[in-house]
Amino acid sequence: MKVRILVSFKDSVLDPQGQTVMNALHTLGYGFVKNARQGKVFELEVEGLSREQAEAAIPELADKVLVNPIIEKFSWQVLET
Amino acid sequence: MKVRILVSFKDSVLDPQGQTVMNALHTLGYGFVKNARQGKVFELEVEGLSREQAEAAIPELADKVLVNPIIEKFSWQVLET
Amino acid sequence: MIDPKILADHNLTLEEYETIVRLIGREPNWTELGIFSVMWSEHCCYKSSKVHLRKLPTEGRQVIQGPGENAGIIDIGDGLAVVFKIESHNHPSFIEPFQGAATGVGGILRDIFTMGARPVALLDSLRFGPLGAGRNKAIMEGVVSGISSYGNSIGVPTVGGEVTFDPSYSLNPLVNVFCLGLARQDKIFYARAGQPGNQVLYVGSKTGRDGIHGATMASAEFGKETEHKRPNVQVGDPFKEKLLLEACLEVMDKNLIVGIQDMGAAGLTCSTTEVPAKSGLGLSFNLDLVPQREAGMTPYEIMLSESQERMLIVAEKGKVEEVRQVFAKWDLEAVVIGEITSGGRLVGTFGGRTEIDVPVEAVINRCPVYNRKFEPPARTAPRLDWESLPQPADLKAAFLRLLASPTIADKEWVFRQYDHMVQTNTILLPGADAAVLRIKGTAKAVAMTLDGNAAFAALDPRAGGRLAVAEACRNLACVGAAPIGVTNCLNFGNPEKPEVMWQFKEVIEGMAEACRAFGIPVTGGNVSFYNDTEGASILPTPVLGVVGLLEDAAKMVTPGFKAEGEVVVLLGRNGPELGGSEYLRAVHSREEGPCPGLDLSEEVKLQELCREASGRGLLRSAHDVSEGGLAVCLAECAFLGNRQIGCDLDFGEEMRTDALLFGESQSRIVITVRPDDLDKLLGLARKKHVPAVILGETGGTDLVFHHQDREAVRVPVAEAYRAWKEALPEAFLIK
Amino acid sequence: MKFGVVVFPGSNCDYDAYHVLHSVLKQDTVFLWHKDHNLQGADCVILPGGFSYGDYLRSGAIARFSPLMCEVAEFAERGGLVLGICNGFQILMEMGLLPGAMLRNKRLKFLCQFVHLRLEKEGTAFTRLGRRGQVLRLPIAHYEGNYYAPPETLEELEKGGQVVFRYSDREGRLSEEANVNGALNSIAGIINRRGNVLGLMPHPERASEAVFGSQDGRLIFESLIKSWP
Ligand SMILES: Nc1ncnc2c1ncn2[C@@H]1O[C@H](COP(=O)(O)OP(=O)(O)O)[C@@H](O)[C@H]1O
Ligand SMILES: [Mg+2]
Repeated sequence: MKVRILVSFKDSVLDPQGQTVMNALHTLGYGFVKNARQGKVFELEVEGLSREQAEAAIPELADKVLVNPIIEKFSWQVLET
Repeated sequence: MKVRILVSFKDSVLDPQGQTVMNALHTLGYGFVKNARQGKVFELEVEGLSREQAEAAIPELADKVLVNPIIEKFSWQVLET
Repeated sequence: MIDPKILADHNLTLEEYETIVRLIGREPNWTELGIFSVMWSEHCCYKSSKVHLRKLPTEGRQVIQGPGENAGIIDIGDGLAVVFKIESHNHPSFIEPFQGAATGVGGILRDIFTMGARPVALLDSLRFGPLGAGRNKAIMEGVVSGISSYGNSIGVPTVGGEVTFDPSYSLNPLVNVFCLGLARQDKIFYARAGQPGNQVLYVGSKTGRDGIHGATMASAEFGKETEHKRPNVQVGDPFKEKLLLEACLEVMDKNLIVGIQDMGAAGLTCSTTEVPAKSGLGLSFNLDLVPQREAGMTPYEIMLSESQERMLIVAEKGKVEEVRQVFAKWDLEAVVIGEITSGGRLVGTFGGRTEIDVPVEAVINRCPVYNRKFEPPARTAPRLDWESLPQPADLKAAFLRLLASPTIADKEWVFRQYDHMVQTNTILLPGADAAVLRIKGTAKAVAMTLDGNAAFAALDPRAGGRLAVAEACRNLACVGAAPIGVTNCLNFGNPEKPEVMWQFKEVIEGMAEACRAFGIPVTGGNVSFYNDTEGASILPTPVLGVVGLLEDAAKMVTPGFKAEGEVVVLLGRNGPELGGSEYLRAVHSREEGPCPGLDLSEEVKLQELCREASGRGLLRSAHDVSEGGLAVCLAECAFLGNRQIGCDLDFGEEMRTDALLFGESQSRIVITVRPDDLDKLLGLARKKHVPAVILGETGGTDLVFHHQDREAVRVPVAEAYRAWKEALPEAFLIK
Repeated sequence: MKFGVVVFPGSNCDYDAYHVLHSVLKQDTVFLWHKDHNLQGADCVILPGGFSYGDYLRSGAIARFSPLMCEVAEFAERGGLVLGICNGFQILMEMGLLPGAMLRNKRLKFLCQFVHLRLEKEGTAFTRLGRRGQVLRLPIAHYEGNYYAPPETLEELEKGGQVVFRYSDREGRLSEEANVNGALNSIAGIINRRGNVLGLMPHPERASEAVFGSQDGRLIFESLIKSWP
């Protein structure tokens, strides 16, 4: 099964990268972009887990390894089974 | 309208970040992860664009600013309108 | 199977192909054709440059290893040696600035540690198009962050380099990276096979489809379509390389291996042929055993892949297990893929079939060598006609403009992004004439600089070659170091153009003459041809990397003024030479010659004097006069001390004031001495027959230049500093 | 006193710390391999700078799972002295031994330069030889040194006097400009409540010998040595 985990800064944490991206877009004439935020995406190939097991395992490993809860939040979804 | 753009290395390109993440997951006992790739995600607030205009503008700006087509690929979707 | 199209794709001529057929006694198969095409590419076999490179002096008492190995090696005493080399990564850095530059750093690092040396310093010489264009800015940002990310992560300080700008680099940036390593003389390793039966191990990253034909790409001219063709560029993994570095140095330190070769350009092909060829032996291996990142790779792809962070190691059977253990400690695999054989053939099997069977000698030593046609360009560079050049009414404004020109302006924006202190050896940080590293456990220090003035080389290639060597050595003399070895990177256009070939030949002959004058051996280098885009060539750009030694690190001299009330002395002679100067370009937008003259014997005397004076502790500061002339040199002296210190100086020469202040006459060094030491210094200068002119004193908060008792320029140091300091950051400010 | 310098595969300031402690300050010093489970009787553990695991994910994110880190955690629990420098500081936060996290520098560039630091807390095992308000000159070299902590945590830190160093100018004044990486409250170094675990972004080991123009880094190492009975 393939899962996707999206990690982004909490809204309370300001995101200078997103700012820079937006500035870059503006200087290139894409003024219609009013806000930009940048995050990370992980795509994992997972084998031998039932849907239920995944429901437990994925948030666990995300929390433990992929995300720093002090500054980041995450969401995840199953892409293919 | 809010759009999400996912950027990742092409499959044929080495992804050191994904590799190190996978190794870490393995040593932590998450052996069921068979492969891991890490990419970037951009979330843009877009104003005053029709759906059609977005269909044209978003891939263009992604190509121009967010992605290096030589080593990266991207996909995008509209989150809310 | 062979048609012109296939040969063209492989950058092989029909003649070359027929030679291949003759050498192997049959038509090569697809994989074998690939092998020959990369190994016979300009990048790998120097077919157009060899005949001229031979003219460079390579002999020297301290030379342990000259050209021909991964890097040159020079004896620095105490059982130690410095191992250094420079490499270009121009084309990849244009296509993908960040990764292109990063993998350039990775490549040169491997060249150094394959020889048993621990890399201790990186320098980078960068050339970009004018920063007015967003495209050039993006390239520069990408290149600088690529270098910083790789070097910082692996923990090798980037301690110096140069950055200059010219329109000819707009679609063809130059990224030349230099690395120096420190080795114990009894722990130096080469690409050797030992004897038949020795095991061949593959270590490091898995092989993927990266950068296939990178080597041939680096040997082909860019056309419009390159932008679309976009050859595959590799992604660097500095962490992997750090593991590889530590593991390799450990197996070497434990004497577990016979030979080792990195897989750079031409990857597995280069290493599996060079290693046996250097020992007159053969190598047979199984391609299926090569660790692969992707499924379904063909033998052709496996052999030509340029995946980074890989090495080939030869070890005796009995040692293989221990080698494996060391690599395992560093979380790396070491896989036996074959063994050394007698008979001099490279034999590779794939899926049980023999896929490769060629004589290594043919691949390595039979590459055709060309003495390409050369002739001077039809039109020679225009000569400056003084009448048509107005003296600026406001010399101060011209001065400030010059200080803010990107080529002269402060480069901290660049080197602040590099960790230049890690390993705690850097006793002279970026910003001075040369970088200086102490050598722990000795009193010595090693000094390094990269220099090359393409504007001069464009006006007069031969002079440009001589001037580059002279300036580099002068930069070393300023810090008190004696030059001990030279490496060089020659960046030129398409060698099939006779005028480019002429520039190349002239530059080399100029360099050779200068190296002889200084008595320094060239221990290696790199040639980058085909720096053409849409038919236009870059300026001929020789970049000299010169390494020097200070027997006593405590005697090091730095460029900044040290205190008020010290005497400012000019060693050397001012001449009215504005040709090829930054002043002409930045203030008058004119590119005219002739470039400054150079008397090598005077230059040598000047540098000896500077070293002797610093050796005797007479010098408080020393800085050479280069781009921007005297005025800029003196401003930098005022900026670079622990605090800013002005000076009030008087110049007597009969000449135009702008020529005096901004001319780039060679063989000049500005020094300061304590009043009590002045007579000793002047005496020494007389003894050495070097002109020494007292210009005035340090002190105050202004830079004041009088010319023939008229005040020509007065500017607060702080104001000049701002112009110089803020130019680059300004250019990159996102508004 | 015995110092142990932890070596992760991607550490690159491990030798620098070792050099200062062993060769300059003549202390009994050993390297501690991250895969071992043994602190070799070290009285003070140093987590050196570098890129412990490449740090592609987050600085220090993976290092905290190294076998030796269990021992280091227990050691800290028992009140053992732990000094985290740069990447070591990031690891200590990932381990939860110190609060907060590091964001990218405000201008999104790696910064290698000398900075001035105002000593905020004297009398700790790491600052015994210093005075409050004293200004030190040390180099920084990092991309992620922009200290962040949620408001309540930050308040605790300040109330509890756990901020040990702040970026300042040479007179010890705080300013936007002096705060080169954008850290909250100009924080450059913090200590845990118990006072035995210090994390700081600047590199004292790069300023502990005369040849480097500043020896202010010695203050920290020599304080440690002094504080040992
Ligand atoms: N790309 C770079 N990387 C690191 N340091 C650099 C770079 N470019 C310039 N510098 C540093 O800036 C200083 C000025 O460079 P340059 O004007 O070329 O010196 P010089 O003219 O004496 O050779 C030197 O100390 C050099 O090391
Ligand atoms: Mg100079």
